[in-house]
Amino acid sequence: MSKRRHIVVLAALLLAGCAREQRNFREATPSNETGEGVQMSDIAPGHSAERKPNANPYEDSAYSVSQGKQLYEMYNCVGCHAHGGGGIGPPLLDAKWIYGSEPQNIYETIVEGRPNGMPSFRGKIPESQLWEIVAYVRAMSGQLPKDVSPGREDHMYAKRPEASTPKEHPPQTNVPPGQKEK
Amino acid sequence: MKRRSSFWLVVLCCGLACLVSCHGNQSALDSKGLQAARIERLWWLMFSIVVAVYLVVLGWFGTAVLRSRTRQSVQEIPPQVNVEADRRMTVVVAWAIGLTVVLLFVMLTASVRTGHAIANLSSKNPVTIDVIGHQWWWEVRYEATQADQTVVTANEIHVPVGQPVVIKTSSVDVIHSFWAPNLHGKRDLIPGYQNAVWLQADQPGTYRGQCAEFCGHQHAHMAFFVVAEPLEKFNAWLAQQVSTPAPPSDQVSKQGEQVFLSHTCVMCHTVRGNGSGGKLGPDLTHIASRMTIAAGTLPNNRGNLAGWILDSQSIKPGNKMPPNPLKPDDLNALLEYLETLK
Amino acid sequence: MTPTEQSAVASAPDIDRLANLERIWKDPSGFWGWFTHVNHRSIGKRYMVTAFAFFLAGGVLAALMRIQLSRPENHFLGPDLYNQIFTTHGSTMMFLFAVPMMFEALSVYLVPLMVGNRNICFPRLNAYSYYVYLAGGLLLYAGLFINTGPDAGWFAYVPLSGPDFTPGKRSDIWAQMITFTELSALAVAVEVIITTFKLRAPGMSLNRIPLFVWAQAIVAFMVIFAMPAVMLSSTMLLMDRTVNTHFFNPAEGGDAILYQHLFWFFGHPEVYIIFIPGTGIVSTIISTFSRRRIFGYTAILLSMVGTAFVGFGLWVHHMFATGLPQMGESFFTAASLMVVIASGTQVFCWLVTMWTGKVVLKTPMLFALAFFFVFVMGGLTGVLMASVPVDLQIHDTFFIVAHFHYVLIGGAVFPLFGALYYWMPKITGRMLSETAGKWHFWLFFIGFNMTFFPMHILGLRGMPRRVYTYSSSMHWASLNMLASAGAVFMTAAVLIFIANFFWHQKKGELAGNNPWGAATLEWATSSPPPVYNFAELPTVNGRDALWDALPNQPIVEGLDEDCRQVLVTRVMDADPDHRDEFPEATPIPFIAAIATSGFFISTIFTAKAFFPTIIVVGIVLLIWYWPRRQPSLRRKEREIWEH
Amino acid sequence: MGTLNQPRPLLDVSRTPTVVFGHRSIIWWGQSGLMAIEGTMFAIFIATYFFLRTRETDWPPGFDLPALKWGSINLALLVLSAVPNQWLKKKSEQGELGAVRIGLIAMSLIGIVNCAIRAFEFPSLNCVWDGNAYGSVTWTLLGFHTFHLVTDTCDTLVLTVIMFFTPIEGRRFEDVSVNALYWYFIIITFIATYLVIYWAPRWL
Repeated sequence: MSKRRHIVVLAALLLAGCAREQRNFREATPSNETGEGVQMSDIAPGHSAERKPNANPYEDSAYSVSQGKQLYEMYNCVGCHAHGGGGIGPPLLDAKWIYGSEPQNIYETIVEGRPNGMPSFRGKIPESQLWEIVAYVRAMSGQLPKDVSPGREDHMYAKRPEASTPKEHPPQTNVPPGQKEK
Repeated sequence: MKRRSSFWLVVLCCGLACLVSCHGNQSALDSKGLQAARIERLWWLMFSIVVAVYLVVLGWFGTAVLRSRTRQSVQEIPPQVNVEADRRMTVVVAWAIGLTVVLLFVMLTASVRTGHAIANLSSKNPVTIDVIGHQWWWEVRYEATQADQTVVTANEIHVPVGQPVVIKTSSVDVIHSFWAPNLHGKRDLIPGYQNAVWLQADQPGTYRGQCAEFCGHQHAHMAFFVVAEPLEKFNAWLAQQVSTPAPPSDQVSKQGEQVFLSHTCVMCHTVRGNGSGGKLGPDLTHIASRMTIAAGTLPNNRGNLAGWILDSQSIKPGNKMPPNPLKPDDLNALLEYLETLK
Repeated sequence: MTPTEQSAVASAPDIDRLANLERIWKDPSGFWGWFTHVNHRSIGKRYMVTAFAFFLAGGVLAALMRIQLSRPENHFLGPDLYNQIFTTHGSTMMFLFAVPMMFEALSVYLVPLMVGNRNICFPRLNAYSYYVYLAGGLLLYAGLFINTGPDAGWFAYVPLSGPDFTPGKRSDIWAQMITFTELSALAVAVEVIITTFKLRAPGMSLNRIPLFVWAQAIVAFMVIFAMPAVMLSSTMLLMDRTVNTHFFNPAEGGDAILYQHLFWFFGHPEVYIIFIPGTGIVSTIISTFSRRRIFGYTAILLSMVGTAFVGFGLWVHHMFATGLPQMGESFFTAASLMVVIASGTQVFCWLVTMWTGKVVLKTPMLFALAFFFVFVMGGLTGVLMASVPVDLQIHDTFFIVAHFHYVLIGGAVFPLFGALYYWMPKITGRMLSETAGKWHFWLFFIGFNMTFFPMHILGLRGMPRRVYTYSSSMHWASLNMLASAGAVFMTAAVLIFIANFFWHQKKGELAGNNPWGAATLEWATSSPPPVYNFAELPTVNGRDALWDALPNQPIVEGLDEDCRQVLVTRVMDADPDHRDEFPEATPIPFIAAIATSGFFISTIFTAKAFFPTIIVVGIVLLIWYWPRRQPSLRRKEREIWEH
Repeated sequence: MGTLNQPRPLLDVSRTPTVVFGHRSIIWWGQSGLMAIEGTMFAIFIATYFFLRTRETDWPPGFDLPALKWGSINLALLVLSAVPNQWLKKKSEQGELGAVRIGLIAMSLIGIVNCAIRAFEFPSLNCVWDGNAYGSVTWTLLGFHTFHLVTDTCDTLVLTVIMFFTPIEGRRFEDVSVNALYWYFIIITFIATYLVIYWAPRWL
């Protein structure tokens, strides 16, 4: 019996290896219009609008997370959030999340924008890159597994890379902003 | 004897090969520049020595095998020693080694002299071009005394004919290698280093070059063009590149500019004059004046531009430009606008 | 030769003494027994089979590359998969086939036989080195099959292979594979040097050592001084990728050129490590099939030593395009040209050996002759790229691909096939078929030239290296198609060789002791040799051991017969010095190899695994070293201290 | 090999020794092979240190100079330990079991003390390995030497235990003599490492 369990564990490990190394270049973009409207409540006319998948497919692929890191710098998120330490924008390294730490919440924050200066990037950043940036933002607080998170980068050594940052534990808040947590 | 005929066959195709490889774009033996010509002359000198040595060695080898070949099997022939023949042969070998050393010295001196000749090309105020390597395209900047006079373009370098030009190479990500075989040898673009390459094109024309150091997924599609043109044409081109294109006049181009500013293009690209400032992608201020797009991969026409905008990943899988699904009329307006950016 | 004294006359070796020798020297058989073997011939055969299997795997990858490049804008392989395939092809051929086969396999099997002893020195370390090498190869191919094959080229320049531009574990697996293979090469290097200088048959003074053994000993010295450089560069790359050191980070004081210096300081000696055994093989084969002792033994030997020394002084010719100072580059041009003198001398000496001998064109000789044709062309194109200006035009183009295939396949694979045809009768006891051999030779020779000669022209036309595709406007298509067609011939040739190998095991003609009438000591014993190699340890009376042997050549007598005792001789004239005892079969090397693999592979994923796994390795090595009670007591009462 | 049936003269080696020391014994050659390999690693790594020095304007860049205290104590102790080491080597080659046992205990203690000092030495380097290239090179060079120091201390401890608790034979004395040689290698490489880590930043 133990031999079969070893094989299963090995297979799982190999599969994890495959996913981590996946280089997905061509994303079939779901719709012409990038990004959906704001989801205020579950009641909706006609069929129930299926919500965005909570799991981000890019969180297993080290390549996508490193692309997200390059986009984070190139799209000037560094301007406000610095390398995660925060500045004009709130820090992204810590466990405090105003609008929720699930991929879906971060995706909506980027697409819709937030008061006090967070611009809306709907239509400005294609879908695949949005999800790559979301994956990287979660990696900054150590949410992703260590072998997927990016290692040291070839720039000044601003902070320990995501692969070495300890995992933060944000409180589970799916409560929309403004309401008090239960 | 079988060996003989195949030997002559190789020599024949060796000669044929040289002819075939002589002319043709991006060929090292079709020199159009001062340095490439010197290197080509050195190449033919060393090549002729090498072929001569090869023929001598093969000749000696062929006769040796033919002369001492026997049909007998290995057991029947006892190992024999001929001390007298060995002594004579020692002299022959000594001469052969001596000749080898002499030939090597000839090649060494020729090589070092050519090396110095191509290295000390210089002039007082040459046209200075910064070539900065990105993952899978070339950023080209013409320095100028005033800041607003610097020209930023991509994948296409215009040089005046007959004048030395210095190219300062550096890289923002991995190691690339700047190589236009018709003009000069290659020089690596290494992050953390600033190399300088002196070029001089002697004949006007368009010379294709390609990245020669493996740099990732799209190393194969990272080409550039050096356009050598007379001085006045070069100055006209430079002036045109410095100028900011006039804002679009007709209705469709205006809508195209709006599409450019409201969609994903503005995040990565810059068009001087319409307020965009993205740094991730090449500068598109004078995109319409360039011969190719996507680092020499596609000729620059409306059809290729549309295909490249909509789904660049099918042409250069792995490059930084994402697929951009645009509504047909937006796409059409954008293409109109881009074609005004002469 | 001053033997202690020549006393009693040797009685014919009686049967039960041989049976006793067989019992003492035999390693256990069966499945579990396989892991306990310490006999140098069984480890040597495993090296050969594994290295040849990796050669076939590398060949399959090469075939995939040739299919992709046969037509412009081909979509057979995407860029990501093509990059993994060409990198794994390069790494397999260099680290898993060339060095292990040309150096480790041939020296582990043949050197003890050719110096006339019963086993290689440090037999358990020898077994350990094989398992570590096997683990390294499996790691690389496991990586390739789970889409984690290295994709930054076989020398993985930084920063492309660095943490920033190769996310995931691809470069880590490549770097750790290097640590595995270099560890096994270093272990075998130490063994070969000690076996060559301390375990020779009495009478085999330094100037009577066969050229093949000299070649392997010189290569062993090169391995000892070259491999540390690549182990350092791959370890530094691994540390950059896992524990955030900044060796190669340009922004924090690191340097990308440092990696190139470290790698090529090893890189160029590596290609000589692959080529010099080739010269040893060619010297042996040409001497045997020209039916005369080699001409210019000292000249060839000094050339090998010269190649070895100069080989360490010319690594910068791989970096001419990086913009190093002009003066430095000319120095390296001169050094690169100097190495041609040594190779030239060897070629001239072989030509004279054939000129004044009786040439018998058997298959091994055919492959040795192809060496002249192919290697000399490769060497001469090498002379072309030694000059800086010319190299600036042809560096990193297909001209270089053509050059190193001519030099490596000409300098190593052709002599290797010759060696396999030459020594297979000694290994398996049966002859390989001559007709199949000739078909194999001509198909391989023609296919090789068809594949790689056009690449010279492609390089001159500006086709850079490692491009997964090219546009049809570049008129490279016809030559690439020709090259791909040539690859088909080479594949057919290798298949014929495999068929010949399996056919000859059953139906090959029985070989007997010395089918080629050769001169070196391995032909003095039966084919395949018994477990103890030589019934009576031979002594040597001249440079060609069998040709110069006296009718009543003395034999060594007086070694204990109830344990694996071995005669150790002095360095200069191989006079008997003292007797040493080699260990019995034991599974410890296999267990130690597993522990070492666990240590290497776990440190890829997390640096925290360093201490626990290194302690496990320490414990296993402690068990390896711990003296066994019985043998210690037996040796205690019989030992003689040096007087 | 001459005709088999004709009786052939014998070369009798039965009275040659089985226990030899110095360059005659195989284990000495194996140890020399290891020292050659590790010596090359040290040499190349020190060359890397100076190569990286050429890439910086000031050295150490952004860090204080490494404190001399613990390093110098370590060096002094190592150099002094050459005396008992030589004594142990001579005694082992004479085969005096009692003296060898005492020597081994002494060398084990010296090794342990040195490892303890080394634990203090790392913080006194005044830099972190992931700070910049200087920090990486300094830490790795000292770590590399520490790896050898700890390995040889363990070797000496194992030899001490073997000398006390398992049957003693000539080979064990050979091993002790060769292990003393390895200790010399540790001393010499630490002199080089010490000069590079502590004095190169001060002089260059």
